Formats: sequence, C-alpha cells, structure tokens
Amino acid sequence: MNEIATPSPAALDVPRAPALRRYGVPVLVFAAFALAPIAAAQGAEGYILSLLTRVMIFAIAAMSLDLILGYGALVSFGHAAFLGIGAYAVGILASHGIESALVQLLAALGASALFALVTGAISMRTKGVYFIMITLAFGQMLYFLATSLSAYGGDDGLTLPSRSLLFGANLLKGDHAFYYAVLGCLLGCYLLCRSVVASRFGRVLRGAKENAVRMQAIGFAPYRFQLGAYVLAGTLCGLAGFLLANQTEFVSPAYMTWQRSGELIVVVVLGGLASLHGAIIGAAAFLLLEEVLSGYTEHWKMIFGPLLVLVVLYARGGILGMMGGRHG
Amino acid sequence: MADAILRLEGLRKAYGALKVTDDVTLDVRPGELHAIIGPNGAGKTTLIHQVSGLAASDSGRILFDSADVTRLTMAQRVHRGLARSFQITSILPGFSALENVALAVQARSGSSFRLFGDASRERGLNEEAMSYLAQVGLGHRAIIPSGQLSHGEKRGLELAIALATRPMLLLLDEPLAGTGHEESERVVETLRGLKGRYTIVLIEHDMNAVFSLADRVSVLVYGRVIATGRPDEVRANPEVRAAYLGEEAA
Amino acid sequence: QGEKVRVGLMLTLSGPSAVLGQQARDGFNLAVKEMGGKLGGREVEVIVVDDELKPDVAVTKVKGLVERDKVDFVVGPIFSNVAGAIHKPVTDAGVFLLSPNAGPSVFAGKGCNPNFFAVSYQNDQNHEVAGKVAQNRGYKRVYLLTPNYQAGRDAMAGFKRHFKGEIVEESYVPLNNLDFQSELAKLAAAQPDAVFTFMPGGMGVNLVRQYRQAGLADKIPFLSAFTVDESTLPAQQDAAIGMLGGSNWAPNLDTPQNKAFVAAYEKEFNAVPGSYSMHAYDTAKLLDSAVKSVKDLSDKKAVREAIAKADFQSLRGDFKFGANGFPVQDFYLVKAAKRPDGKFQTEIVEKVFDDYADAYAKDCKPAS
Amino acid sequence: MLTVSNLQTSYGPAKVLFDISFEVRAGEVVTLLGRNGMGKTTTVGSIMGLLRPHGGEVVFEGRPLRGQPAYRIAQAGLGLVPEGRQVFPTLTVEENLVATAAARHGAPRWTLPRVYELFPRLKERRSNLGSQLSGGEQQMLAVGRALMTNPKLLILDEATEGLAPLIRAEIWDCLRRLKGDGQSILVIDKTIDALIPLADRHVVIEKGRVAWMGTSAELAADPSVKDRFLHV
Amino acid sequence: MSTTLLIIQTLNGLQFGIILFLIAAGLTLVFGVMDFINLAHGVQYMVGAYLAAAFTAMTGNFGLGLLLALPTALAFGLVLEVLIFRHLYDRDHLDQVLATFGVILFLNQAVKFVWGAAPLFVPVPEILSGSIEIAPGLLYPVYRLAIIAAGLGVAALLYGLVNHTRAGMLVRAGATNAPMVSALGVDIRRLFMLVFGFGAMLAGFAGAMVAPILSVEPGMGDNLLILAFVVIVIGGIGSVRGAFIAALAVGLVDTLGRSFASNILRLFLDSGAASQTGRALAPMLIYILMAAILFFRPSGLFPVRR
Ligand SMILES: Nc1ncnc2c1ncn2[C@@H]1O[C@H](COP(=O)(O)OP(=O)(O)OP(=O)(O)O)[C@@H](O)[C@H]1O
Ligand SMILES: Nc1ncnc2c1ncn2[C@@H]1O[C@H](COP(=O)(O)OP(=O)(O)OP(=O)(O)O)[C@@H](O)[C@H]1O
Ligand SMILES: [Mg+2]
Ligand SMILES: [Mg+2]
Repeated sequence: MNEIATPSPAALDVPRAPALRRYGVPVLVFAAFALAPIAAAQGAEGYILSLLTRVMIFAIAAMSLDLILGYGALVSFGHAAFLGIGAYAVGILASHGIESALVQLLAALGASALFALVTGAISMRTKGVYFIMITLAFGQMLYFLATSLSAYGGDDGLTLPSRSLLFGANLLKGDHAFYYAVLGCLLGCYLLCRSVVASRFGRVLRGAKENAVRMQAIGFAPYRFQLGAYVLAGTLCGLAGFLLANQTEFVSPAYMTWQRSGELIVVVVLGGLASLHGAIIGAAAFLLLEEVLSGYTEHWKMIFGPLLVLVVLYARGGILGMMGGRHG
Repeated sequence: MADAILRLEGLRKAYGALKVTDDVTLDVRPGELHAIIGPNGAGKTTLIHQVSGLAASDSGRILFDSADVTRLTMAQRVHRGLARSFQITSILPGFSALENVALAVQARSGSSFRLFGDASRERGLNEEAMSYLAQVGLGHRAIIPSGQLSHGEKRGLELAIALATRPMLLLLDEPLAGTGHEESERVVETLRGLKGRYTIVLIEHDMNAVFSLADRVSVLVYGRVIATGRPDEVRANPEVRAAYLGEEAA
Repeated sequence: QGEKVRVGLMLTLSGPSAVLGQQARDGFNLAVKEMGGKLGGREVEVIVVDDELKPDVAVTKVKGLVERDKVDFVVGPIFSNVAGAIHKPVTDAGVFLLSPNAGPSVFAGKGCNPNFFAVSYQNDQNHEVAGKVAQNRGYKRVYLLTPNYQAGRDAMAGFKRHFKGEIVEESYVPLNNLDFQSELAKLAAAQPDAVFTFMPGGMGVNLVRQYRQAGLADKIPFLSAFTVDESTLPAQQDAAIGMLGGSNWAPNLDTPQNKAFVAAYEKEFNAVPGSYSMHAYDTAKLLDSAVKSVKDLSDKKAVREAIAKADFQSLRGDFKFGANGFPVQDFYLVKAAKRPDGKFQTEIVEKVFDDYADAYAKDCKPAS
Repeated sequence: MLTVSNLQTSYGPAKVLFDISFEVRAGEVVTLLGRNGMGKTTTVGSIMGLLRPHGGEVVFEGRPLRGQPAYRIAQAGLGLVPEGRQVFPTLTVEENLVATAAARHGAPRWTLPRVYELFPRLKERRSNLGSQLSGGEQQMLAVGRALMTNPKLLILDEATEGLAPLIRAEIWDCLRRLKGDGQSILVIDKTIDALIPLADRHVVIEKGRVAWMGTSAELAADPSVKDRFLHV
Repeated sequence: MSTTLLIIQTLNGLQFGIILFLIAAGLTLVFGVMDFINLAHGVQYMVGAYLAAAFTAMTGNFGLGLLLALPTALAFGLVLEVLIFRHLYDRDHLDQVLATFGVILFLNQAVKFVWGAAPLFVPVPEILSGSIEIAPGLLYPVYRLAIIAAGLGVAALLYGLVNHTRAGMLVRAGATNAPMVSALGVDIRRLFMLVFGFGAMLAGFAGAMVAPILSVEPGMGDNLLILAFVVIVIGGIGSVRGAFIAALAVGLVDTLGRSFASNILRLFLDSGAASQTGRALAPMLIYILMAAILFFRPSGLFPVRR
C-alpha cells in the first residue's frame, strides 16, 4: 500500500466544490434579497417588495420540496396542499377572530405536519411514479374539500381582515416589515435544510435515495427517515402557506391546485435539484420571468415554454448547472 | 447441534409453481467458513435473501444466535449481527467509498435521527470506516465516488461495508465474480484473514477458492441440500460431481 | 386639461376563460378609441395585465398597477375569486376598483367599500331573473344544474329567491366538467317543467350542444344565466337557438348608442359583443364622465362622488348606482337567435325587473 | 474477416485505448486477454459501436464500420454477449431470445429449439421474466440471445462469469462445436487454461495497447507472457 | 334511481372510460414502455381535436376531417419527437417533466394564437347523429356508441401489438436497455420514434373523436392528462390491459358516483346532509379510488414485473 493509503482524518472529507462556489452563490442570493428593498426604494417600492416577497414565499415552498425531491427522490405532486393548509389555517382562524400570528402559525405548522404524517405514511408504501400519483390524489382530495367549504368562501376564497397580529399589534402590516419577516423565514428554512441535509439524518435520506435495499442491508429502515423528511418538508411548506395568506391577505383553493404542485416541481428542477439554493434561484427565475415576459406580450407562454425546453436540453442540472455552481 | 450460530429449519420459498428453496435445513457453526455451492438457479442467492430478510420465507424457521429471526426485517437482523454482500454489486454509487462504509458504521453507533451536525465530518465514523477500507485494500481509494471504482474494487467495497456492520455472521454472495486473477487472489487473502474472526457463509462458483477456504461445504441442487461435509468429502461425492462439479474438479 | 389619466385593466387573458377577458378589453379599448384616446378630455394610458385566474398572481400584479404604474383606476376583474383577492390591495391604496363583470355578494352588503364599484351587476341578479321568469310562467317543477363551486352554489340560491315551486333536483357537476351525458339522462328521467342552469364558458358550450343532441331542447325549456351568450354562441351555434337566459342587456337592445356600439364592435373585432364588452365599454364612459367633472384626480372624494353620480349614457339605458356601489338597472329575459347575416346573438324577449337593486344593498353602511 | 487497426477510445477526458490492432480471420477463435481494467470491454464496445472511438479503423469483411451506429454493425454480422449479462428484464426468456432474432445471412443455423437444446435450463424457465432468472441462467440467456442473431462473428465478453463449473465446461464445449461448424469467435474470459486448447490465437491487452500476440502454441511455450501480463 | 337511468349512466361511464383509455393507452405506451414521462400527451389530445375541427371545417365532412387529422397528428408527434423528445429518453424523469411542461405551455398558447381563445364548433357527423333504441324505451346517442366501438377496437389492436408482436417485445426491451437492443441489430431510435408517433396519434384520435360532443378549446387536455395518469397508475404502468380496465373503472366510478353518491348517502344521512356530502365527495371519488388501490396494491392492478 502506498503512502496515501491511510490519510489523516482531517483529509477524510468527501471532495467538495471549492468553498467559494459552495458558499458564494447562496451568500450572493441572500445578499441580493437583503439589499433589494434599498434598490426598490427608487421605484415602485410596494410592488417590487410584493413581487420579491412572493418569490421568497415560493422559494420556501420549493426548497421544502427540494428536501424530499432532490435528496430523497420523493417526488410529491401534491405539495401545494401544504400551501393551502398553511393559508387556510390563517384564513379560518382569522374568520373566527383569532388573528394572533403565533396561534395561526402553530396551527398552520401543526396541521401541515399532521397531514404530512398521515398521507406520507400511506404514500410511502408506493414508489416512483406511484408515489407521485398518490400524493396527487391526497392533494386533490384536499383541494376539493376546500372548494366545498362554503362557510369559508368555497372556490371564491376568503379575504382576511388584516395580516396576522404579532403580540396583538399589526407589526407585519408594512411592506418592509413583512418583507424582512419573510426573508428571515427563508434564511431560517435554508439554514435548517442545509443542516439537515449534511446531518446524519440527511445522509441516510440521501443514501436511501441511491439504494434503499443497500441501506436496509446495513441496518437502516429507510421508511422512517423518508417519512420524517416528508413531514419536515410538509411543515416548512405549511409555513410558506402561512406567509402566502398573509402576503395576499386572501385565501383560496387556487393555492392548492395540481397545477400549482406541478409548478413547484418545475421550479425545483429549473433551479437545479438537490442544492436548496437552486430552489430559491428557480423560484426567482420562474416568477420573475413570468412577470417580465407577460409584460411584453399576451402570448408570453410561447416564449416561456420553449425557454424551459432549452434549459433542459442544453443546461443539465438546471440554472445552477448552467452557472457551473452545482455540487453535492 | 446446540452450538450452531445460524440454524435453518425446513426453509421453503416458491415463486409460483417453482420451488426455489425446498425444505432447507442447515447448521452453521460459530467461527467456521461454510461454503454453499450448487448449479446456477439452485436457489443459493434466494437462500441468502431469505436469511438476510430481503425475501420472506414461505415456511420454516431461521434461528440466529439462538433467537428466532424469521419474522424480523432486514434492518433488525443487521442490528443483531447478520450482514450480507450482494451477488450483483449493490453500493451507493454517488457516495464516496468512505461514505459508503461510514454509513454502515453510523447505522450502529448512536441515533441517526440527528438533524444537526455535519455527518461527513464525524471523526469517529470516518476513522472506523477507514480501517475497514484498509482491510480490503481500498484505503487509497477512499474519496473516489464509488460508482467510478472498477468492478473488482466495488466487490471489495461491498465486503468492507458488510464488515462495518460488525457482524457475527457474514453472508457473501459470489464475492469473486468478475474479479480477475490478481484481484481474486487478493479477495481470497482477505477472506482468509477474516476467517476465524467471523462466521462466514460463502457462495462461490470458483472451486479453487471454495476448496481452499471452506471448513465445510453444503451443496444445493434444485433447492435441496444434497450434501454437507468437509471439502474433500464433498468433492468426492459422486452425486455432487454429477450435478455440479463435472470433471473439472477431478 | 390636466395630466394624463392612467387606467389599469386586470382581466383573465389566459387559460380557457380568456375569451371573457378579451371581450372586456376590446370593449374598453373601443370606447377609449371612440373618444379619441381620451377620458374626460385628458390623455389616457391603458395598461392591460393578465391575472391568469390565479389570486396570488393577481395580488402582485395589481400592486404593480397601483404602485409602479400609479394608475388612477383599476378596471377588473372577470372572476369573483380574483375580485376577492385584489379588492383589498386596490381599495386600501385609495385607488378605485371598477368591476366590468364580477359582482360578488361580499362586497355588496356589509363588505361594501366606497372605492369599489360594480359596473356590471350583483352576481345573483341574472339568476334571479331566471327564477322570476320560472315563477311567472308557472313552472311547478324545476331541475337545477350547476358546476360544483361557489359561484354555482350562489347561482342556485339566486334562482330560488323568486322561484317558489318545487326543485326536483339540484345537480352539481365538477367544475370544468365537459360531458353532461349522465346529467342529461338524469334530467330526462326526472321530467321537470323546466331546467335552470349556470354553466359558464366551455361547460356551457358542451351542455347546450349535448342538450340539443339528446333531443331535450324542444321538450324542456332551458333557462340559464351566463351559459348562452355572445362568448359561447359562436361555438354553440344552432344548438342554442331558442334557449333562454337572464341578462341586463342584449346586443339588440333598441337604443341608438347601443346600435352604434354593436356595429362598431363588430366592425372592429369581427365578433358580436357580449355583456363583458358592454360593461367594459360602459366603464370607460363612466370614467370619462367622472374625469370630466373633477379637476384634480387626487381629490378622491370628488372622484368618488363623480363616479357615484353615474352621469353617462349607459348602453343599457337606465343606469344608476345604489349606495353600495352596485347598479340599479333593468333586467331582461333574453333568447338566443340567429341573425339574418348568419351570426348568433341573444335577443330581448321581455323585461323582467325594472330599476332593480340587489338584495344585499340594505346591509351596506357606507363609511364615508 | 475483422480487422481492427490503431483503435483509440476515451471516456470523457480519460483515454483508455491507445493503440489496439489485431484481426480475426474466418473460422478462427481469438481471445482477448488482460487483467482487470486493461480495456478489453472497451475494445469490444468500440468495435460494436456502443462507444465512439476517436481514432483507428474497424473493418469487417471489407466494410469499414467505425462511426456506424451499433445496429448497422450488428446487422453486418457481429453478435455480442455483453459483460454483465444485460438480459432484458421485462421480457420473458423466450421473448428475450426471439425479439432480436434474425437470419440475415442465409438459412439460420440457430433457432429456438437449437438454443433450448444447448441450454435445457432455459427451456424450463422459458416464460420467466429475465429479471427472475438466477445469475447463471441470465448468462446462458445472453449467449442464446446472441446466437439467435446468427452472427458471422460471435463476441463473448466474460460469458462464463458466475457459471457453475459444469455449465462453464458446457459453454466451452459449445464453443468448440461452434468452431467446428466454422463459426468465428472473439472471446474474453478469465479462465485462460480452458481457452488455450480452444483458441487459435491470443491477443493480450495491457493498459490500452496490444502487449503480446501469438498462437496457442506460442502462449503455451512462453510462460513469461502469462506471468507478465496475466499474473497467472 | 330507475334501472333505465342506471343502464344509461353505466353506458355513459363506459363511454367516458373509453375516451380515457384512448388517451391513457398512448401514455402508458410511451411512459410505461419507453419510461418517458410525457406531460405533453394531453396537448397532443388537444391538437388532435383542433386538427379535426380545422379539417372538418375545411372539408365540410367530419369523416374526411378525421382521416386528415390522424396522419397530421402522427406527423406532429414525429416532429415533436425529433425536435425535442428523443433528446430526453436517457434523461431523468424530472428533466422530462420540465421539458414537456414547457411544451404544454407553448402549445396551449399556440392553439390560442392560431385559432383564437373561443371554443370551436364541430358538428356531429350526419350518419352518426341521433339516437337508437338499445332496449325498449332506452335511447342512446349513436355517436357515443361509435366511440365505444372505436375504443374497443383500438384496445384489442394495442393488446395484440404490444404483447404478441416482435415490435412490442423490442419496444419493451428497448425501454430497459436501448444500447443492448441496438447492439443486437435493431434500430431502436426509429422504433421509439414510431412508438411515440403512434402514441401521439392515439391521443389525437381521442381528441378528434370527442370534438363533436365536447367543445374544442385551449387547455382542454390538461385535466384529462391528469385523469390519464390516474388511469395508468391504477392499471399498472406499462400495462395496456391494466389501462383498459382502470379506464373503465375510473369512468364508471366517476359517472355513477356523480349520479348516485347523494342517493346512496341518503340511506345513512338526512337528505340535506346527504346531498351536501355527496357533492363534496363526488369529485374526490376517483382520487379516493386511486389512493385505496395503491394502498393495497402499491404498483397498481396489473404491475408489469421488472
Ligand atoms: N422473483 C422471482 N420470481 C420468479 N422466479 C425467480 C425469482 N427470483 C429467482 N427466481 C428463480 O429462482 C431460481 C433460483 O434463483 P437464485 O438466484 O437463488 O439461484 P442461484 O442459486 O443463486 O444461482 P446462480 O448461481 O446462477 O446465481 C432461479 O431458477 C430463478 O429463475
Ligand atoms: N463508463 C466509464 N467511465 C469512465 N471510465 C471507464 C468506464 N468504463 C470503464 N472505464 C475505465 O476504462 C478502463 C478499461 O475498462 P474495461 O472495462 O475496458 O476493462 P476490461 O479489460 O474489460 O476489465 P475487466 O476484466 O474488469 O472487465 C478501466 O480503467 C475502467 O476504469
Ligand atoms: Mg446467485
Ligand atoms: Mg470487461
């Protein structure tokens, strides 16, 4: 055996992208979000903030999906259901006069986690495309349930009296305050997901994605880890739903159509799978492109569609792959 | 025999009308290297699947370390000390060789429901994993993504992963398949080194390896054990010659 | 001559219901064009955006209209769920929202808002027309058919407000259902005196054609709202002839302004205008009158009062606003017909309500 | 019949074949020998058009084949038993055999009954799916499948891996009979001793180059070759 | 709930199921057999309907229109295959999802660009219009019977094609290991291209067949695409037989559920509550059915063994 046969433990790390790439892109992304309001102050501030807030909310939703899709190969086609659960938690409580953000948030997260636990436990019995479709089924059931809730507006949805109250005060009312609250949530989710992915738990999750039988043969029960990840992802997406309701001050079944779930998948793949910040970039690219293109022509989808195709054909690994900043 | 570490009692498995394993009764003694040979399609791999828990048995019992493990999941059996390798290489191709092994170490050391802390920097896991890689001569390949290893190296990795679960009993399904002379000699040496420290059930078609390593040999034909005994006994058995060895071994 | 007037049109311009948005856009633009590109004598800039029928998209885009484009008025939307979403951001910003179609009940009663005007109707009213007609004609047993969503359920409630006979069956189909064969089988089996349906867009096209194919059109009277109109007739064609609907207008309404409008619209867009175009056209005229009478558009109170006066000649004839910002107007029973030139349109059969206000207006306590 | 000259192939940036030249004459059995990872399978892949060689030439019966799609090359008369079995998992045994069967060059020598005769085990498992075969059965199936295309030149890459000694002997026996019929064969295998009496000539590959070439007699006479290149 | 009604509704369910099958069959072929997730399958259905509408308007005859629409749909599928899809076969499923999603966006808008946003009109062909009495007092539209017949024909044809022809075997083989198939002398690319075109044509055929009874409008394929996925998943991906049975099951459950859910619930609940729950439940039924089937049979009813 030669001299590198037993490297020192410090050198045992898996090869990684250089630190600049690893941390550079996410730092840039967050810096851009943090500074955007300053730039926005020059123009239509409320509009730009609202647009970027929407981007960040969808980034949270997409990132939560990336956690199970990119790292666990669990393609959920019903992920928008959690957006709906989070939003309806706000809407339903508010319509009964409970406007405390804390209570609403707890309800949103709790309900999302519970829904994820129950449907996940059932869905996990299946694999691959069957998993895709059974999650769709649960998403659709919830969607139809929401449309039949006449007391809460049915298909028309319901308007919130105001944004959720923090400590009894309307602290989230201002566009700036809300923007930074959402940015805080995004950062929090990102750091949490980063940590989870690198942790022991995340490693098992990734392993189960590559070869579940092998994982069993070394003593893991992948089911429990995958279910755990599913619940976590659902809960985070519930947070996104909570924020979405507050941003639009409106709640509607339209938040949880299958098209929305599909868009979330598209956003994740577009940005670059299994990188977390890829989901943020994907959300930004998707929503901003939509906004910009639709400003030019009514037929903007005839430009947007082919763009997506080109990304797939010529940029493996989504936008991140195109930037060459992909790793992991 | 009371001192058997693994005892199979009347194990059966059928796929449709095909009885793949048929009333297999077998004892494996602690510390021995027990080879199972037999024609292609005799049910050897299936038997390993049954013992390791990958395939459910139709009937019969599996006693391991004096406990009935017939109904346990694969993961539970691993935790009790039963490890296996796969005939068709089964690794995590996107993970480095080291991480493949480190995961196996992780599986039995502490909870894996930890959401924080970078697992790939856990010294304890890495150092132990490294030692298993070194045992199979892959120390210098630790940080290569395992999908890029050569066929023979993958077979070695497969073995290292099994070792990392710190098994009492190793089930090895054709560890030599596809390895060249040089590499297969190395694997045989490794096995020789493991012998005595672990109880090993070895499936192989390489008769040189089998007869030089095994303490005892069982012969499986059409799902039934037709002979068990010391290598020279089995080699001389005319039934075995007719069904499996042919004249090559003569 | 003041500065430019800015108007944002927020309409559904993509997806299956895009026709409705297009009709409204065209109607509005036609009026502006006829007025020489001006509203109230001032230059006008019209910014059109597509809400994609997604409430959250609409919220962001409407903020763009209000804050980036600094519009004085938002005209829109087509659908009630979008109205629910954009109502607050627009009115809170002190901008006027004028709806050329959606007139949800939430904003007609307790939730009325001084900055919101429906230039169309309250959603229930066309259904009420159908219910009233059924009652007047003495139908005893009526079969109701609607998509299973909020607007559908509201429609049924609207119908029942004036109809006191027996409802044989309230049949709900999934939204975007396109095949009515099984409903029609049920319907035929029930043998009602009449059927009432609210089946907008492509659903209405299919229902009407299948109703005709099943041979029911000549047996059971077909009452409807938003089902047989100028947006669906091009696809329904002969199948719809003779089918009845409730409406506040029809292209053949006999006023000089209306005749000129229909002729101009057909010339410009090669299609018969529907009520969506008419409402949007009226909205432009309404804005014209309001802008003309105020000096300073930032004087919201003056603008509000000017709009509320509704000092313009509506294509519908009589038109005024109630205290809740919803119209008080006449309603008609209309019938689909083929014109001599081969095109299809709805035509007025009879007036059902005169100067009719909606049922929620009494709950509106204007704050200002 | 088959002439390979100066073949060069890379996987991405990694060059694996530097200079491979040899030929197989009609009716001959030729082996490719070499340790693990020396480029034998890569050579076969390059000949078959499964990989894209970037230099050199492959000529079969006077037709240049390099750069042609794989199916053209196969249609020209090359039949492959690939490394690692690669039977079609979702097809039954019988379907695996007949799906790509062909008789492009006159009356077929290999038909379903003949293949079943060669491998009775396959006949027993004829309606099993490919994925439900044992490793060895899959190997037999791969051989049978290649024979069913009635190739002029049969290429076997590790065709006896994982086979029981008895079956392995049978396959050698089968090759011997094929050779007797005048079948040209290119074999890669680890068990050289069985191959020496069977093959006419041997080509030893070392790190992407031909390191030694010669007849069975020459190989038997020169033990240093085995020692140096094959570590036997 | 009379028996006549039950029979009629059952026929309607069958007819709906048959349409679903026509779409699902192409999808299951392309997806199950070639392992390619083609979300654009729904727009191919839409394109078929538009082509039928356009050609019918042009020739004034639905039969001729259909005859022209089919090869055009095939050609259209082939063009898509060559331009886009063939570059995606060896890609990840998710890449395929993204790309075909882009195709959906484009085509949905493109038909609007070409034919306008308003629904198009296609008359029922003269000879197939009207109803026949299939039992005393039981009238049923001839055209719908024709759809059922056409669907059954296609089902039989497909089943034979996939399971009992060399082409079928080769396609299945190519799905798992395309290079190997070509190394055995088969031009797998061309074969895939044909399968794809054939699948597109089937979807187009379904679209053309429904054009006279349903309105032809942009986006008409989107919801059917989802239902088609439901069907092939219930049936077991890649199984034509499974798709057939599942399509009929979904068609029947949906149709009968919508008509009778409230009636059945009335046995347990009071009338108001029953119709309300029935209404809420009816649209969920097929999804409940799918979830239940996948719960007990995680790979569908007729899993293709791998
Ligand atoms: N999932 C399955 N369904 C049906 N038959 C199967 C299945 N798996 C294996 N078999 C059959 O069971 C028999 C035994 O297979 P097994 O893999 O155990 O053989 P083996 O002894 O390991 O052979 P080899 O030495 O060739 O690897 C074979 O005939 C095979 O075709
Ligand atoms: N897909 C691939 N990507 C990159 N390198 C490869 C790939 N396949 C093979 N190689 C490398 O090419 C070299 C030659 O491999 P090849 O498979 O041709 O060897 P071989 O002589 O057939 O060996 P064996 O006896 O193990 O089958 C090896 O070093 C191997 O690591
Ligand atoms: Mg085996
Ligand atoms: Mg090789």
